[in-house]
Amino acid sequence: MTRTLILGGLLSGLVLAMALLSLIWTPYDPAAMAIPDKLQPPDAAHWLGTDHFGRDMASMIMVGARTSIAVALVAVGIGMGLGVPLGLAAAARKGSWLDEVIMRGNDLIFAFPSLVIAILITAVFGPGAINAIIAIGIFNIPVFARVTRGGALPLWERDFILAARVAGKSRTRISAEHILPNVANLLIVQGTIQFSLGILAEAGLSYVGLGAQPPTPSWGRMLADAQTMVSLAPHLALVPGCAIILTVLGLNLMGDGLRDALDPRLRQVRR
Amino acid sequence: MGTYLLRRVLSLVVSLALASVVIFAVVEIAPGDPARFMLGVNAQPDTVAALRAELGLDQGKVARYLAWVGGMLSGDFGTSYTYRTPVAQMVADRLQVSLPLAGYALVLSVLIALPAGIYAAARRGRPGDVAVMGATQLGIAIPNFWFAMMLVLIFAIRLRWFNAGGFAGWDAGLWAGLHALTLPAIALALPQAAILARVMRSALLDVLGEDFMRTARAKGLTRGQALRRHGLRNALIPVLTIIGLQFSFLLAGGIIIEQVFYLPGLGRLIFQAISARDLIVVESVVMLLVFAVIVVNFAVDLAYVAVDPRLRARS
Amino acid sequence: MSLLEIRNLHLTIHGTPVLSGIDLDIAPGEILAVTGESGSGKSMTAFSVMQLLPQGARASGAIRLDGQDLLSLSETQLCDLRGRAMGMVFQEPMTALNPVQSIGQQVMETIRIHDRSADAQAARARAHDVLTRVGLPPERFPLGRYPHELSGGQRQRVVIAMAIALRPRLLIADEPTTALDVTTQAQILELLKRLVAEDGMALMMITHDLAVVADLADHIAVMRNGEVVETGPTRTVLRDQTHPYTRMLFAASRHAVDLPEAPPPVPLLKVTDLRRSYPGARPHPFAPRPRIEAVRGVSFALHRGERLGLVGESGCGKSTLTRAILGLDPVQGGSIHLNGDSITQHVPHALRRQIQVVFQDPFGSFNPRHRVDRLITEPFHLLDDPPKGAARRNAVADALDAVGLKPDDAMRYIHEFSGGQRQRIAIARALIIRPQLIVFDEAVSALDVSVRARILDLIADLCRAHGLTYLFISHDLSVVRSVTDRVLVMQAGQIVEDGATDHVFAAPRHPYTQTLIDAAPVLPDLPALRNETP
Amino acid sequence: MTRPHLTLALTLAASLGAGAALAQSTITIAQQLEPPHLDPTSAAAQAIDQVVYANIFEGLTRFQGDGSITPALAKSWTISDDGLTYTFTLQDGVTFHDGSVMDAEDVKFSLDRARAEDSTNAQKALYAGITDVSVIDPQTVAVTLAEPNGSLLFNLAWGDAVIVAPESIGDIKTAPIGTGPYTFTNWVQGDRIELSRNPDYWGAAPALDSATFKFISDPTAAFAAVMAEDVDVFTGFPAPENLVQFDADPRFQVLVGSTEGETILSTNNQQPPFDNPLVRQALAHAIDRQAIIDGAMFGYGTPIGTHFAPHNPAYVDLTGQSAYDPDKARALLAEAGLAEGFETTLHLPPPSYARRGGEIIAAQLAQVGITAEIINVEWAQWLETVFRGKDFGLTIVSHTEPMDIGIYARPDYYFQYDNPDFQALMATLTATTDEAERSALLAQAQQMIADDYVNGYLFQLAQLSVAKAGVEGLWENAPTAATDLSAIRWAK
Repeated sequence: MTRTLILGGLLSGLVLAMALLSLIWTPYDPAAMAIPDKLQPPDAAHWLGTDHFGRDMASMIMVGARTSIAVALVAVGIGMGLGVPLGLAAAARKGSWLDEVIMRGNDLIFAFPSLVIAILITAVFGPGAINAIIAIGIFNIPVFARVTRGGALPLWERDFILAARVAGKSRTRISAEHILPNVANLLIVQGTIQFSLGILAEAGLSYVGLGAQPPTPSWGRMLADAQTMVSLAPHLALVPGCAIILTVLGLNLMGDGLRDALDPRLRQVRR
Repeated sequence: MGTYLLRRVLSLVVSLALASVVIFAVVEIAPGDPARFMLGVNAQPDTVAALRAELGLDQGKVARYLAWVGGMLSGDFGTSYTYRTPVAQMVADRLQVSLPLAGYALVLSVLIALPAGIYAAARRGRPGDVAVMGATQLGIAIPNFWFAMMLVLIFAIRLRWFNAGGFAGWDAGLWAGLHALTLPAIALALPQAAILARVMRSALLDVLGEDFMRTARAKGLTRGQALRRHGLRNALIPVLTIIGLQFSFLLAGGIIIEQVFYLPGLGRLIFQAISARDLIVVESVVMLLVFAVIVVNFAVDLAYVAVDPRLRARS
Repeated sequence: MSLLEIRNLHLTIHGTPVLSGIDLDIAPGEILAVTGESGSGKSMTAFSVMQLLPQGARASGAIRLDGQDLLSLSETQLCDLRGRAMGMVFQEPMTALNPVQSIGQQVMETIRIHDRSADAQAARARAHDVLTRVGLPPERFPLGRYPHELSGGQRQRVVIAMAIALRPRLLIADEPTTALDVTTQAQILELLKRLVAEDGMALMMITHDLAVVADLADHIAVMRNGEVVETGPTRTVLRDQTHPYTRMLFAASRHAVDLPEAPPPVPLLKVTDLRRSYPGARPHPFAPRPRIEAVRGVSFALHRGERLGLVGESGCGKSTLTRAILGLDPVQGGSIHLNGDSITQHVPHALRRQIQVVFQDPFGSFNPRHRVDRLITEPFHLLDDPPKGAARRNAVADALDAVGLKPDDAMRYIHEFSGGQRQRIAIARALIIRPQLIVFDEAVSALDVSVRARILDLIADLCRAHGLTYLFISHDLSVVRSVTDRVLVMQAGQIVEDGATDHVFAAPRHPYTQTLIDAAPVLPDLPALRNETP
Repeated sequence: MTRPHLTLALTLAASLGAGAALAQSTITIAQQLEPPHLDPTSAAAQAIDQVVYANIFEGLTRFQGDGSITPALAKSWTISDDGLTYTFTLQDGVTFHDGSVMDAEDVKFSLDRARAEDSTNAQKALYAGITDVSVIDPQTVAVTLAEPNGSLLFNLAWGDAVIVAPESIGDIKTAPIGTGPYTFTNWVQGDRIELSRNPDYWGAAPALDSATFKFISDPTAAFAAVMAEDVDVFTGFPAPENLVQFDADPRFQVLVGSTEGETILSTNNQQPPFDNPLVRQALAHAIDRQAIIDGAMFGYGTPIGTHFAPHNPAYVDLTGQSAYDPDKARALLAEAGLAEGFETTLHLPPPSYARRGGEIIAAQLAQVGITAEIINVEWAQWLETVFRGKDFGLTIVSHTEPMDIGIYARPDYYFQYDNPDFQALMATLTATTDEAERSALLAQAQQMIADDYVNGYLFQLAQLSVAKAGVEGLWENAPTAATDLSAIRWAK
């Protein structure tokens, strides 16, 4: 199963490398328009062709990778940053009002139709990458809170936690010192999954015009721009579509591979 | 069970009350005025004021919130600002598309996913499993709107097997209705089926590791019999959870798909209403969706009880 | 003529040898006990017979049931034999039953799978009979009951019913009583013995408990590292113990430690009328939650330098009591005093450091991500001025040395240690801040007999060196008997008997104590056996 | 769906030698937006007029496809010498769809309603000059003005001045009752509206028995629907890039006409640095109109150099005055003291002319050192922030009202152009009825706003429609928002 991890890692690494490379070099300026050269199919000059404004698709894909990664990464960061402490707190005080409030709050967020809320958020604050991040990030919070709580609860029953309590440590300190490191594997795996979902969500929001705004290239908006031109210039939809699919595929494979590699049950077999 | 029910109903009520406040607040602070939107650029301030008065927008926010919630409690969801028809009726019309679409997609998803998941679990680690899991990875990675675009391109424009979109209504007959919803349902079902197949597989694999599966084999059941008789029902709990989540997702999540196939569904109603600042429609429909999600979750919990006798003993 | 013949059985799993050259025979109506410590391959031998082996297993040799070589049969033929010609009972009754099917359905399934002619009615009638035979008459335990509505012992009876429903010629029982309390164990063993006698079945009994073996089996096979080291009629094996390993096993099982004399009584811990209850499920939505009383007015005192035992079956409240003493759960009534200071509700650090604990599970007691030095110095948290630098290293080295480990071990991770070593580390952790009281919570229950004997010796050594005071909680009477001066017997949340260990075991006053002691299987007196002439 | 049946019917009809026209008496017309409701007199939504104008509702006068104003419910009229009183004679035998007779009382009701205190008419200003509407007899009605207005007949042709009956006004939004050649039959919200022929129509009977309006907002879906022949006509096709394909396909015809929409880069004349005419002039020279038309509209659209429709006889071509010249733009900026450029905002409403055009303009402005931050907004937000709040630097919008140069005379209008000379010019124009004089005044007005570089004048928005090859009689241009069904027929 390490094959999955390698394949996923390679795909994700490729996308990351592309994004990083775009910081210092792209084949063309991704914002430079050349309207007479629009809708060129891929050729030697433009490896992935040009879009409806004659911009170089390859350059846009590279910079678009940066947008996708940045949005998804920060959204996962928000989800983890808020969700993990909430999950730890809920598990530390299982059954208390705090646990109840946190878990019911989670259910409530889950109950909201996420896309509708994202649209509302952008209607209130205007479209843009930051607001897309917030919209995606909010829905990541309950995911991480649940995973953390779910992973932490059985740990609280383990003897080593009891031993730490007998050693006089506070619940907060035990959460930080013993629980968090032991749910880290779960969080890494979930983080990878949420990261890939974040990329899909960013693409979806940009597709309906609510993500990163022009002139910042974004895969979702490239698809939205391409949609009426698919039959004229199929590469316009195929190129960003494949970029999204390969990135998400890579991240998911990596998540699966990590899960297998880090699965606590498998660890126990090795002990 | 009774305790459980009461607690669930209580938390349901609290959730809905909180949701109504959140929804109202978010919708109300969105910039834009429905009256001005209706009247366009040449309207004069007194005309806008007259329309605002006619729509009841000149009242205070608290009064409007209370009127809205009070109305909903008595079954009145208000009247659309732009369409000037009762929201309840509009929603009922749209549900005729969205509900069957969600149901259709869910059925497709389950029909594809469960056999695929079972097949993969039964052949764990063998080429069949690898192929199915590879396909599900791909299914999850494909953005559904992109997939929808491709479906239209191939099946509606090139092959002309299906209409490119639109929905004539159920008056045109059940078959015509299903035919019109087939492509959208496939586009919606694909990623869901992929997720469900993975859940089915891993749930089954978990169950296969349980002691009672060994007991079943010791009785003389073949691997397949043990899987069917003892594995499936135990694996059903995580699968049910996901199915419940998916139904609520499908109900609201079809927005983009409804757009691509220009279906007169709930998602498109919300989209239109948001851009027209038809606040009451947005509020009521979002509320309804939240309600639907909570009710579906509740139904899923009841389904657990049907599946798992351990939960029945809570009385 | 043997019913089951195992000849030169070799088994590898993913290429790793597990069994090598096993030869065993069981005749109809005979009980063969296969015994040995963990990893000896005794369970794999059982699964080889059932041909229910994990993926990647390859068996060679011959396993003949009634002359038919099971290794040469197809999967379909094996399915036909399993459940009909050979049945199996497993160790863990709590998980061996399908939780979403009623017990009737599960017993009927065995019948209907092999007898296509049996309709639901007939199968039901036969399930009725079988369940009655195993002591679950449907009048009291309807067929529609679900597993979670039964106790562990009752569930094990259902598993047995499923295994014997078609009166198989061979029954394999894999540690069938290990997860059960002694009194339940005695009943299940009694049941198995009766069924063997009634049906003339052959029983292959896998167990680690030599006392059970001695009591039950006609023949014994002692296994170690995938080989049978000694086999023969029970009495002969018990008497002769030709193989050194057998001798070691028996010695370890009856190991008695040499405790130093206890000092004159000075009260250390005083528990007075302690009550501990927690909320249960509401009977109906508007009813208040009933309180479940786990500890109902327990009082006792523990003296400085005393070794106190606490015995009782599962659910008697001994774990709850332990947690209350450790200050892990709030108490609802009564008081706990240490050296005259109350630790009932709040435990100040200064007092907390006087009580440390050693838990049962050698695998779950340590954070797998920390090194040993960090693990055992965790209680330093309780010191106002914890040692640092060289002082800390010395403290770690001393603690490890005291429990028989090397100072170098401080830098290793916990997964590099065996179960016995981990319990030593747990003791080091408890000792490192020199507490006045150590609680051993089933501290040796998960260990093999030979390892257990060494840990018990360690405890005795520590008593000599440091004058330990401890509370030793266990369900295993023989262990408690050997390492305590005084014993408390707990039943249903109350202490029913309290007295000097020797007295209590020799002349129990309370009927419950009496039942416990009677139910516990004991090894026969070896010298007496030796005096018999063969 | 219906298509297979229709095809079957066609084949049958053809094989029997009967006229195919028999089957082709109905049509499905798609448009991008769905009407919010069906009352053209209380909303600005063009989608309403696209369905009801001249089909369900009629006014005293009406627009024809070529932009001319002709009599409608008013058979004829006389204008008093002072230009203050218009006396209309109504058509005979006009009934509403509910069977009631349309008479002068209904005209009075409709016009009074439009200009009333609590009116919610979106174009109330157009009718504010009317001081009195009086019924002379059932067939005659007199309209009195406060001051002469050369545009009254034009204004009365708007959909906002159609004649409605007091009896049916309550349900007008969902069940409109008018006098037109088609009656409203059904509305499946979110999907379609169906009309059928009014057998009692007072004028010439239209060719089609019934018509269905379908609403397809997504451009991709629009393309797919036409390609798959789900619809017969798509008026105002939203994706100009697809027209090449339709043009090349013998199944379809593409109609390229003109709308009344002057698409402009609206500039906030009161916000620095745009209060400096030099900066506005620099802006004008920084923009390459042809690139925008090619890039955003795929070549459809006529460049304009002022705020006036090129198809209007009074139009003056002033595009040369603001030719693309980035060097000049940079020089002008330097002259204005902004050699280093500056930053501003560019608010873009949803239509693709704005969103795509905006991207191109932002790139062009970047070439001369102006950084325009693109802010995509919905219409509701645009109306709130840009139009009402005047909180913007630049925006792109198509002003689709016919003959709307008058907005430059309103200093509080969102781009806030305040020029007393221009305001005086417009006042003169309103009071002038002579066509030649009006043309001269309009030319002067066009020149004035071009000289002041009030806004960046981009192009006249093209009216793009796609229809099946056999459809005849569609309006090529869009002098007002309308789909005049009475002219449409299938080729024999």
